[in-house]
Amino acid sequence: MPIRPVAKNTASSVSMSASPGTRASGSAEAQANQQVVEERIVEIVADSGEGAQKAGQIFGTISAKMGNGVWTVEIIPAEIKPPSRSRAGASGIRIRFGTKEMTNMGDEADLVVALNEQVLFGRMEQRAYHKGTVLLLESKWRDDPDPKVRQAYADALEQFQHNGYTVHEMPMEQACMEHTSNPRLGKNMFVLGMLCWIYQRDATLAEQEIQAIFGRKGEKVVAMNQALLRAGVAFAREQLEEDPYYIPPMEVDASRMVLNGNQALGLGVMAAGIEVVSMYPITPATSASHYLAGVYKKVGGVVHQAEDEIAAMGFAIGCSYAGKTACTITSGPGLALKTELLGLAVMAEVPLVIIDVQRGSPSTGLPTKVEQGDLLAALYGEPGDAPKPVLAAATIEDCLELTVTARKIAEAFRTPVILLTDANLASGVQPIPRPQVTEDWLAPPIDQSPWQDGVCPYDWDAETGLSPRPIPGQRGGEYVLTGLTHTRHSKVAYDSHSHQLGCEMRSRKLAALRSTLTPPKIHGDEQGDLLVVGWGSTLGAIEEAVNRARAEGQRVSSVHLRFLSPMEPGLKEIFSGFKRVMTVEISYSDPPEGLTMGGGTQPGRPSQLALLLREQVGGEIDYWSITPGHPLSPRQIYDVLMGRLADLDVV
Amino acid sequence: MPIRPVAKNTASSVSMSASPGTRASGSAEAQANQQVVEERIVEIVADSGEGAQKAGQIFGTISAKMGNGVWTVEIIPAEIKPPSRSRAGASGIRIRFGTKEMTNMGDEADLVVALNEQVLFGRMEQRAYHKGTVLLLESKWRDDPDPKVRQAYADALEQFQHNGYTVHEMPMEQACMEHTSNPRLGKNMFVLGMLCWIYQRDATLAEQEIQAIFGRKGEKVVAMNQALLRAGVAFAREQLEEDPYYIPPMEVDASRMVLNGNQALGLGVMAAGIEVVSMYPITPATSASHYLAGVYKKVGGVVHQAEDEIAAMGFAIGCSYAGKTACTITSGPGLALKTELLGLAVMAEVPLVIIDVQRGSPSTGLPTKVEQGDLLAALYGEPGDAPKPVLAAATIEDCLELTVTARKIAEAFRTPVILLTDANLASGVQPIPRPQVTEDWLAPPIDQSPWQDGVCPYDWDAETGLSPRPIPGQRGGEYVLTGLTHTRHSKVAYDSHSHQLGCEMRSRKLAALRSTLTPPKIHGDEQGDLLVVGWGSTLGAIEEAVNRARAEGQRVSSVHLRFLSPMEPGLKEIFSGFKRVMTVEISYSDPPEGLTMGGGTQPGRPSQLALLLREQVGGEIDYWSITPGHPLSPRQIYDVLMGRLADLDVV
Amino acid sequence: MFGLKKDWSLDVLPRYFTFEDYEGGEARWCPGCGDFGVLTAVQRICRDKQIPPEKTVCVSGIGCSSRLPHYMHTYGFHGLHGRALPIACGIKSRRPDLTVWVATGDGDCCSIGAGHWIHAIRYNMDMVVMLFDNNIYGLTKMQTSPTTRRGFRTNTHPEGAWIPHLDPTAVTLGFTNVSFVARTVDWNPPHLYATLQKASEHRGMSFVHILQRCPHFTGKVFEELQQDPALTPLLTHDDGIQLDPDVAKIFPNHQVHDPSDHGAAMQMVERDDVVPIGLFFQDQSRPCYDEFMKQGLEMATEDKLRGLEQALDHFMI
Amino acid sequence: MFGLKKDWSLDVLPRYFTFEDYEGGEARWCPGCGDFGVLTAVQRICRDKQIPPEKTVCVSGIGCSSRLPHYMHTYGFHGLHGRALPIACGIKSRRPDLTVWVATGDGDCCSIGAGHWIHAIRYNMDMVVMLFDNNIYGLTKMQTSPTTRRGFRTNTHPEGAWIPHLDPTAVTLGFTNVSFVARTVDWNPPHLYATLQKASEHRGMSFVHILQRCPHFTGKVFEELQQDPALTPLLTHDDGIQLDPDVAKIFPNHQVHDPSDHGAAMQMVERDDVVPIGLFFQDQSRPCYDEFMKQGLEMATEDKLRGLEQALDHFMI
Ligand SMILES: Cc1ncc(C[n+]2csc(CCOP(=O)(O)OP(=O)(O)O)c2C)c(N)n1
Ligand SMILES: Cc1ncc(C[n+]2csc(CCOP(=O)(O)OP(=O)(O)O)c2C)c(N)n1
Ligand code: SF4
Ligand code: SF4
Ligand SMILES: [Mg+2]
Ligand SMILES: [Mg+2]
Repeated sequence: MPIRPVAKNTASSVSMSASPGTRASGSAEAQANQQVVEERIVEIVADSGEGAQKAGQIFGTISAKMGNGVWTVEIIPAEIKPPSRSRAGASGIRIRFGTKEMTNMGDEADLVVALNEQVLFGRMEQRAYHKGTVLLLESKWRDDPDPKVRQAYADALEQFQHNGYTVHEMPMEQACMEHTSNPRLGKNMFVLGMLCWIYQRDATLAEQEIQAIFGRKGEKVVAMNQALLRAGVAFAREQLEEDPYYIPPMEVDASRMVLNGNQALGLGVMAAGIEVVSMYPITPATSASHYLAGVYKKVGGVVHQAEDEIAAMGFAIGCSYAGKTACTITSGPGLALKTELLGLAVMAEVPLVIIDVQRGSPSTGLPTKVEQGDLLAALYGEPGDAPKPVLAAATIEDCLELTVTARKIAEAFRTPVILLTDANLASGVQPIPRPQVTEDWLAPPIDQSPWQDGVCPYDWDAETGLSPRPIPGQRGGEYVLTGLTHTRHSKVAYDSHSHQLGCEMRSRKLAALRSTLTPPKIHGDEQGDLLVVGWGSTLGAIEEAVNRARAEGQRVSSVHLRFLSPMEPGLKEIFSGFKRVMTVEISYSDPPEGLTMGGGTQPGRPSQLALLLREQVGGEIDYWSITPGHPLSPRQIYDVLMGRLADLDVV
Repeated sequence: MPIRPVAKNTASSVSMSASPGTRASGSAEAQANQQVVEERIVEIVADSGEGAQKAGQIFGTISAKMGNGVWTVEIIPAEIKPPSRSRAGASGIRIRFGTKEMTNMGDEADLVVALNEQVLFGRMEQRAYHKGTVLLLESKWRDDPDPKVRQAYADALEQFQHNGYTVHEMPMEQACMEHTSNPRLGKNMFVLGMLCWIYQRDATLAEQEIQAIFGRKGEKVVAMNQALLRAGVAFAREQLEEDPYYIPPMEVDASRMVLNGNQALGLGVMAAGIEVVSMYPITPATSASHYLAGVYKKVGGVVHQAEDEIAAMGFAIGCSYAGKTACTITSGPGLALKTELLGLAVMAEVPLVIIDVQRGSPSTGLPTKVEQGDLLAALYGEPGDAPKPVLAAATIEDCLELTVTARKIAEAFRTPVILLTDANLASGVQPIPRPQVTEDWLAPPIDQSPWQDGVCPYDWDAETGLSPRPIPGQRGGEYVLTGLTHTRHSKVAYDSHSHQLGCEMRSRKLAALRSTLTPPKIHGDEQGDLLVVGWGSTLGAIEEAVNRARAEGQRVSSVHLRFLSPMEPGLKEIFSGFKRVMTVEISYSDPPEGLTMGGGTQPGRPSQLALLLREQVGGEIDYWSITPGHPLSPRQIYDVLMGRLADLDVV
Repeated sequence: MFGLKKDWSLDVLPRYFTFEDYEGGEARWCPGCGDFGVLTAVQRICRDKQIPPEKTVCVSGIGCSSRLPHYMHTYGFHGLHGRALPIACGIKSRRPDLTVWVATGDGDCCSIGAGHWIHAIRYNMDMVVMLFDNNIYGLTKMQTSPTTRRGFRTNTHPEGAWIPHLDPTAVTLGFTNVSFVARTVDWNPPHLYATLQKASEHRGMSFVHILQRCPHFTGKVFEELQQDPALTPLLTHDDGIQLDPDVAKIFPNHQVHDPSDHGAAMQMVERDDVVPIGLFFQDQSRPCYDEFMKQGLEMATEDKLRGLEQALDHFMI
Repeated sequence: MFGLKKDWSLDVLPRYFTFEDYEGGEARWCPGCGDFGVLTAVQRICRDKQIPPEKTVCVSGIGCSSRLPHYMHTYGFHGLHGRALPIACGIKSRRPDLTVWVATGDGDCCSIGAGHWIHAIRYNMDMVVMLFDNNIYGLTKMQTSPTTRRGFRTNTHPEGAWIPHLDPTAVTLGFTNVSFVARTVDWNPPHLYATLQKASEHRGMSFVHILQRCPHFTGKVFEELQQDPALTPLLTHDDGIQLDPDVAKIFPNHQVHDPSDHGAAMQMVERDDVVPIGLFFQDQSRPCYDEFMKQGLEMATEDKLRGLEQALDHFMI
């Protein structure tokens, strides 16, 4: 049911009608003149600096407030200020919202508001749109003084029509001119207004958000933006023929917060009682530190920006050694630099939380884009045997909770813990239940009582490898931490026995941790044709794809791993219920059938989780992975599953 | 047949009789009064600074010159100057020599000369001796003024006797006093003389070596040391009852060199035509640079000692980018620091040779000791997918030849190449055939002809991923190397296609390299009960163990991998010929049967090669690995093999 | 006769390079970014010195400023954050024929790259190092850099940067074996050009500290300096940066400073009322590591093979 | 009366620590190594200041000198090569109650650790940094260090080190926010003690450059200085290192130097005829990063929970 404008290319003089305090539709319930739908995917795409993301964030927030499930993904240009109207410079946002909980970005968009036509090309390449996607396109370029621009616009229109998009050219900028002399800076609120009308969002909520965001800049700015919002509402109502939509709200029991994964990490750090985050800026991890830098002092914490990642890690280790378990937040290149000190932390058993917000890789790669490529480096990056727990967040909620878990594991098991998240979670925004934080989430005050006589600094339990830890200040606990092979007394040792024992004790801690874990829950039936195994931010998309296939009667299930080292137990049993087991990942792998070369075939290099499962669970592990730089859509995964099922001759 | 002294505790006045120019025995052929044996293992153990290693090196060299197979291993204290008579401070050398080629350190020693009794304890812990090992022990401690020393000596003697060693206390120092006032500095040559007599080494050769080594210090020093040597010969002849030994020489066709693995690396660098080694000092890699620093200018090369490992790597990458493929030599902690730049070299396809002389790990670990723990870090250390060739030297010969190979692969495949060696190879000394170096071993002069029009800087072949490389100075080849995702033109790209394509092209190069490799040779039969798979410096010990078992009729074979990434082809077929396949490694692993914990069992973490084989070859891969800090002996491995065969019910 | 050279054939350059010959892809900095001006200056110098593009290598780390190599039509190496200097030194090590320019940021050079900075100055290899100092981390969006003034609000220090800022000119002057230190500003193109030009003539490592405007994040930090040229007194001397008198006139304050006087340079740089620009220090006699690194570069293959045989012989038994 | 305090109960120390209380395992340096003397000085100062062993942390990198923590009976952190300073700053960051000593070598601090060195000086956190300068890499057996004199033969430069050596005292004086720089020698225990003692009283980072003998590898480099005390003129001043007159007498040259005068310190350190020892520079007023890092340290749990609730509330819909 595409939205159609009443009349093309007409800048009708729009007067305000939706008065503040009422929903843009003027009513709180679905009405006769509304189309009731389950969910919608909307994008706003523009040049960097035009505020598309801000508009989308407000739209997402008010949708959440209205009781919808929401998932937003930012479309981030890789450069600070890409030239305007550039294909690689698209800046924008996708909002998927609906009656149910939204867990991923979904498939193709239903409606796109674009402030110029060029920014759509990158999205098209990513298959963000399909036949029937409605484009509300700024029409001013049609009459641009520069003939090259006019030509580009015309060519693009042709292409869009050829792709089957429903294009509505609209003079949005012109309509804004009545309210602002610089529409480049206000058009985003106008667009928000349009969307508010189309999807019947509560205009009061939007105005409140505007107040909250622009309040600091003074009443005039607030008023102007609110006026633009209302103008957008009116414009849409007048210009668009179609009835607006109504998306029924969910029943939500818990109180909810709306935030992105990096903010959730920041909250997790605070909720874990971690007092110091020692970091060096790196995309896409930095915004977590920005968030913390602004609020950390509410809980008495401090962000230390070190001179580099090595120093950040050294500082965190020092802080942890002195009793205050610290956290360092980074991304791939930073993790690489921390390798040597991470080995020390494992060797000397220093508790510590290392968060790696993964990005496109290897090397500098795609700094702003999504990938899950650091799994093997997290497990095996250090020369020598350096066992350590590795966790991965699958949701924004996980970003908060697993940070708290990581701190607890770090201290209980006296070990650095790596928590993997990624660029998708980092900037994805979603409503999540508000956690009920209690005092026991916070780290307890450090123990400064005298150290128990006769207990040595590495008093390893023979079975679990665990040992209590003296904190500087504890009388009688004096010891010298070292990265050299050492005895229980932390004395430097050169003998075989000490070396082997130390290695064993550190390894045993992983086994001990594993013994506390339960098998992962199976999404779907316990028996079937195909089991999909995933980790990290692909959770929502995988489960949605599985649901679709199941709805069509396919015997597909999935499991999602939050613990990668040690792995959750029970995988062998789970896998044995399925004809085929495959991983789905966002990382590079050769095709499972191998690479053709000189007529023959060379065996393929598997994806990273598949490699781990082959080693740890054994048996045939199939895989599918790609590195598009953006999240997987449920449809992509669904297609792969169906292909695999066809191979199995079950479809 | 233990050596026995004629009379205990008698310092007979020794006069010189074996005149220079004759073998210590005075004859060149086995004689009636000589015991003919196939091989012997001798150790000299002393305080650091007493020159045990020098004496042993000379002994090894003259043995090689006499046509014997030789393998020497240094016993290195971890501290610069450990206190004297300390257990951890033992400094010494083991020389295994015999009629055949020696490929490893062997099992327990036949004869040990010890300058004090304390230094033997570390060796005992490493099971270097057994019942019947003959100890020639400096006896002066028996009468030491310090009662604690006397007591320690007496206690040790008791222990030695209890262990079943044949102990001969000998007043070596006293005997030296006639020739030097500072026997601590000369006793090593006296000991060398004793060994020369016992094993009928050519005294002329020994005197020549002394001349070569001490020549710089003047005639007086040479004469004194030669006198001590002769005194040792006479002393042994007079003091020892037993007939001396005769070890028949091999038939050697090629001309041979005697050297250790780090020297071989240095020669390899030079023979490869590499002009720059950019390094930062680290044990046990540094001595390769010391060697090079001394001789490199003979071939116009330069050692650059950088400010740290990161800079060393950056410098090497810059040098390589500019057309002069460089090499960097390091050990585990240094490799860890190079992680980020290594990822760049993979991403941007910079040829480069990285040599990792592995040591005890993780972290600072056991800097002077033997381990093979860096395999996984070499393959998977970098965040993201960073495929690169990884080679491992199994012999001292390999150290030279694989360096040359590595440079060739690096340039042909436009990639960094990691060559793994270890502390065992680094300081092990062995005769190897002298290579016939021809001009084509050296890197060709860099191409400065104009770049071919229309060829882009990453003109990837779709099948192999290979591309020609513009060198700065080539007109028309101008491009900007970057670690960001890039197109064939090396332009920064943000799109899915470019990212996926780059990943694929880099991965294809490994497949292309693999297609040029041949399956590894099987040591033993192609079918059998047990196949041992090894890599690195364990080659000699594994094959010797396999030979022993085979001699007893066991159906055991082995293969040894020189290529770890990509792996040599044909392993699946080879493995299928055996009931069980297992790896033998010097690194930490949990027991294959898992770790007992709380009554239950947690799965074990496998050794590193086993993990790779599980992933790449599949099937059940068994393993045995330990981290003793020293090389594995053939007997240790033999015992493991026999145990596994017993499990299989075939013994 | 008439002063003609004996060999009076004209020195016709076989190739003549225009400004455009040095232009790479379209530069993608924010409008008004100071990086544009530096790029232009480098391109002009290359043109004026007629350095063949294929003999020129621009090396950088990571940051806005480190994008510079992409916009030059020469060889380029866009390295890793902080690693421009070791890479550049490696490039130069066996290729004295290449002209090397290094572009690095205040974060790239003075924070993560600080260890290399101090040592590259010691090596004193022959290249021009341009420090683009915008007082901020630009590319990663406004975090504190070592040159951020105390109290300036950034995303990592929303209440103001805390640690006293570092003056790269001053600190570099204190490094061992330093041979050329100058400071200039992006908003005076002639001074920028003249300074980089002088740097490119220097034998050894010329370190040029460029105050660079970042309108996106630190729009105001150099505003005062820009508006009141009296705050950037011009260092003048026969051995210093030579400016067209018309340009020099813009600066009301001239300060004679002998660049061979290290002590005076140290004092000059400590002034906290003004920010002098020009050549602080130059010493052409400092040892250049290039000399060490190029050992054996010209050796013939036969000699190498002979040397290798000797090395092998040494181990013969 | 009689000048007694009103509260005239004696201040009896509940625990008294002897020298032995600070002695860890048997020190394992070569005979004659200068490290022994520094160890003793630190132990004596701890004893004289009666710092409880459990409140003392010795932090180091890797090298012969970095073994020092193992020989102290206090808490210790034997870190990684080059990383002593970031680790020490991390330890101090939330534990202002701990007394931190850093032991680092000329390779550890000035080569691989150089980037941290420059920044740790800027942070100016309250601890004593002892640079053991033996002009060589000791532990790894005689490679060139940044302080190795040109021409000195090492295993990596068998024909003599090539690059001009770096003087850690001089270079540190040029770093931003430096607050305490002194130089001393291991072979004059009273001067060593007095210098470290003064350093331990300083609020901020006190950098002490210790010329340290390494008989094993660089036996001769300080021989001349040792034999002729005229070559190590003593810096004297009321605010400087106070020596017993008998000890001061050993030094024929005394040089009055006001440690508050940075410019004079810079000139003093440039002298190449002699190697002055004593306090070059001290400024207690420089900002200490400790102040920033300890924010919120004393916050009560309830307040933290309240703050956390606020932060969560912010995202509530
Ligand atoms: C190892 C590593 N750490 C962090 C980053 C992220 N990063 C990229 S540029 C930059 C700082 C840029 O600041 P500056 O050097 O001043 O350059 P500018 O952008 O201001 O020109 C950082 C922290 C990275 N790319 N690599
Ligand atoms: C990352 C890393 N690189 C190199 C080494 C090897 N290493 C240990 S100590 C040392 C240098 C020691 O010199 P210095 O700091 O001067 O201390 P000294 O031994 O002279 O006291 C080196 C290079 C290491 N342990 N770790
Ligand atoms: S952010 Fe600043 S430095 Fe970066 S391009 Fe924009 S203006 Fe220039
Ligand atoms: S090598 Fe030198 S610094 Fe190291 S312990 Fe021996 S004398 Fe001291
Ligand atoms: Mg900057
Ligand atoms: Mg040193």
